[in-house]
Amino acid sequence: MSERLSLKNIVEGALLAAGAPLTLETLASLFAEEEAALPPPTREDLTAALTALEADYQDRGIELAQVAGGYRIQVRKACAPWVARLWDEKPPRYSRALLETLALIAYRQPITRGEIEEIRGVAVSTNIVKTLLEREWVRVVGHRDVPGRPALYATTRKFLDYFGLKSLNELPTLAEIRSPDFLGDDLPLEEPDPAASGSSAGDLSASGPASPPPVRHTGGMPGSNP
Amino acid sequence: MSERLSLKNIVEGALLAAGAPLTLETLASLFAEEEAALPPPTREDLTAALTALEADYQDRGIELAQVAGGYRIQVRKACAPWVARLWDEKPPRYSRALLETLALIAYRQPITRGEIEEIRGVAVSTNIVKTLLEREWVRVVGHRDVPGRPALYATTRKFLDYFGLKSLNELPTLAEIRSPDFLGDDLPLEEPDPAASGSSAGDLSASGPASPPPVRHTGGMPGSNP
Amino acid sequence: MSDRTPASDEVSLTAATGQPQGLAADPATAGEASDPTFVPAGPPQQREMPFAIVQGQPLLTLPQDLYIPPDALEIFLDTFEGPLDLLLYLIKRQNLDILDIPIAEITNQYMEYVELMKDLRLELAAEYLVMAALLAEIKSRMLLPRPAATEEEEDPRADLVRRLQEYERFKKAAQDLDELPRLERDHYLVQAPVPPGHRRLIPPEVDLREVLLALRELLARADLYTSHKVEKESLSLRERMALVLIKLQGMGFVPFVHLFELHEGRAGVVVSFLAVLELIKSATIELVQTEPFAPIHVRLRTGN
Repeated sequence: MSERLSLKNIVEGALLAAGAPLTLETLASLFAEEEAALPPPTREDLTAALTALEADYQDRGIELAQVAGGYRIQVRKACAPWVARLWDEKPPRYSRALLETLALIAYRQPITRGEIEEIRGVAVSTNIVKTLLEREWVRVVGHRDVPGRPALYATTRKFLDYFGLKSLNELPTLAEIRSPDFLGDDLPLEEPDPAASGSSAGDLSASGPASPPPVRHTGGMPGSNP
Repeated sequence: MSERLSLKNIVEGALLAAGAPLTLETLASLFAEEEAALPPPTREDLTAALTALEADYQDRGIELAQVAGGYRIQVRKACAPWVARLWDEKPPRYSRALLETLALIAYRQPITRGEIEEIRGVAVSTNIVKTLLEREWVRVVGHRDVPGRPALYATTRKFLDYFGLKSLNELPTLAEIRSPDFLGDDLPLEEPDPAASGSSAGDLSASGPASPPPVRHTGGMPGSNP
Repeated sequence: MSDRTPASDEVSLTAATGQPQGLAADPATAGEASDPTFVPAGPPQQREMPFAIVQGQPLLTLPQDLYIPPDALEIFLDTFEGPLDLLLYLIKRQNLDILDIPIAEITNQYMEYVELMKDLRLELAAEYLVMAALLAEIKSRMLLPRPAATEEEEDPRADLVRRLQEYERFKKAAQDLDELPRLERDHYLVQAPVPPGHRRLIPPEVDLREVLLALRELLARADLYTSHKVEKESLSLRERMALVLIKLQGMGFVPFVHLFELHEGRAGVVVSFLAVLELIKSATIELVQTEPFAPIHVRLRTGN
């Protein structure tokens, strides 16, 4: 067994044993310095091993995926219908209300509940917020400094991992807003580019809960001040 | 992708997703009758798929194992030393009972467990003795020829090395320890040299990566038993 | 928004006197008799989105008669995520341009639904009524002659159009999100157990000071009956006792003289001798001499 092959095997074993995404750093940390027999792999070695694994899985029941939390091995989508039968319960389905709320938090973070309600035109039920918090898809990253100090919600790394995304930049692009003739061109209808908002939101989650993100106005909120 | 291959893929996905052994019956139950595209596999089909998987895993980081509960995929033993580091964790500090026992062995060696218990006034848990033996700070140097032939414990060279002592004589006398001035600060005691403790840890695992480190703390926090 | 609510009375009046155009205008149901409500159709499409799925059948149009089971309407109500969603539905269903909504028509249709809900005493979210008021206000403003030249006067629909578009894009975003391959539905996490016996704990660091302080407390506790006993032997004697035992381990008989290192000098010999005596006293080793003046041997006591 060549050294390269060994490294690949260990990486495979670790990813499968962890049952959660592992970063390159964590993978590297498995190789302590004192192992003279096998010099600690470089980043490049590890990446090469991961690429080799990915190729190995080409026609297998599993695949290698890169998500926000690192690399993970997951059951290939094609196998999902059968594998799903392992469990009595059906996979959870999420209501439109929940998905819309989640989408608003994902694209417009940080955002208050009031702002979500403003855009959706209906109240956001407490249960939805509770579910999102319980699943750890969103979290409170601060409070807007207005009366009532409403909580600001942002998505988490778990959210990205769950939906198989490396970063917010990978979210589907938001539909464009057309400007009607009678509204003219000068209206502030331009959305911030999702990539831009994505990267800034990425920064937020990196900065951690201790430092609330800078509060910015979340873009043209029609009708917020009638 | 041939049909055989598909079956193998599904079996692989299911075994890995289940996280527990699956019986042939459970595997068969994943293939509902209505799947016209893929006729329900027979027992032989499934066994063949499992055999094929086993062969595939020949030089991988995982292996197929047959256990009481059925079949499961597990991390290959050869990878385990690295993979296990995913869970390496520092346990909480040692209990006072362990430190007292260690001190008594140092000052009263060779000493039996009964004698330690007599001075401490409480039983010495087996885990404490085990931990001290595993760290190779103490060892059995003989047996007292009294009923029960209790083991006599003494400190080791490693004990001296770990605590930076050339000999036991460098330990303060009991009178010094008992003095009201004794705070431990004025002692000529260096902190355990991190390099020294590092090298001693290195000794433990110096036997090479292929074989797991010889000294393992097998759980059991000191003092967990009364 | 609260400043618009007073208009809601006016809206109710308008709706009560207006013609129920909204329902009749739908060509699919116009003229059809008693139970055309459950129109079998294919999977939901964007343009003909069903209100609801009732008993497995998509409900494409709002039931016209009031004898329909209230359950169906409740489901219908649940189908919409709010007034904006309902308005979007009305607009899409009729292929209207969201940028140029015929506000009077849409308002009438919207009011039909709202009135129907109210008649059935379904619990109608307050937002529906707020929207009704807003629509009525826009409608009335549209009716007013607008001074053509003044540009600062915005189209009365502008704000609503913006909100509809904004809501629509997030409605779409939610659908896109739902379509992303996700765990527990499209992918599953995998886990393979590690063979037992490989987990290890890193032992904690110990400072000698901790050991000594522990001993100090122990001494304070045990002083009354053990102190003199603990103190009377020196540590070097203790250490030597352990070394003697180690020397004897697994050796059978060891010549007595081998226990002494002459290079240690007199003090060393004395310590070794005392160690041997202590060990004999504590029944750990024994001295054996086969005949007088023969070499003395030492061995561990084995208890037979």
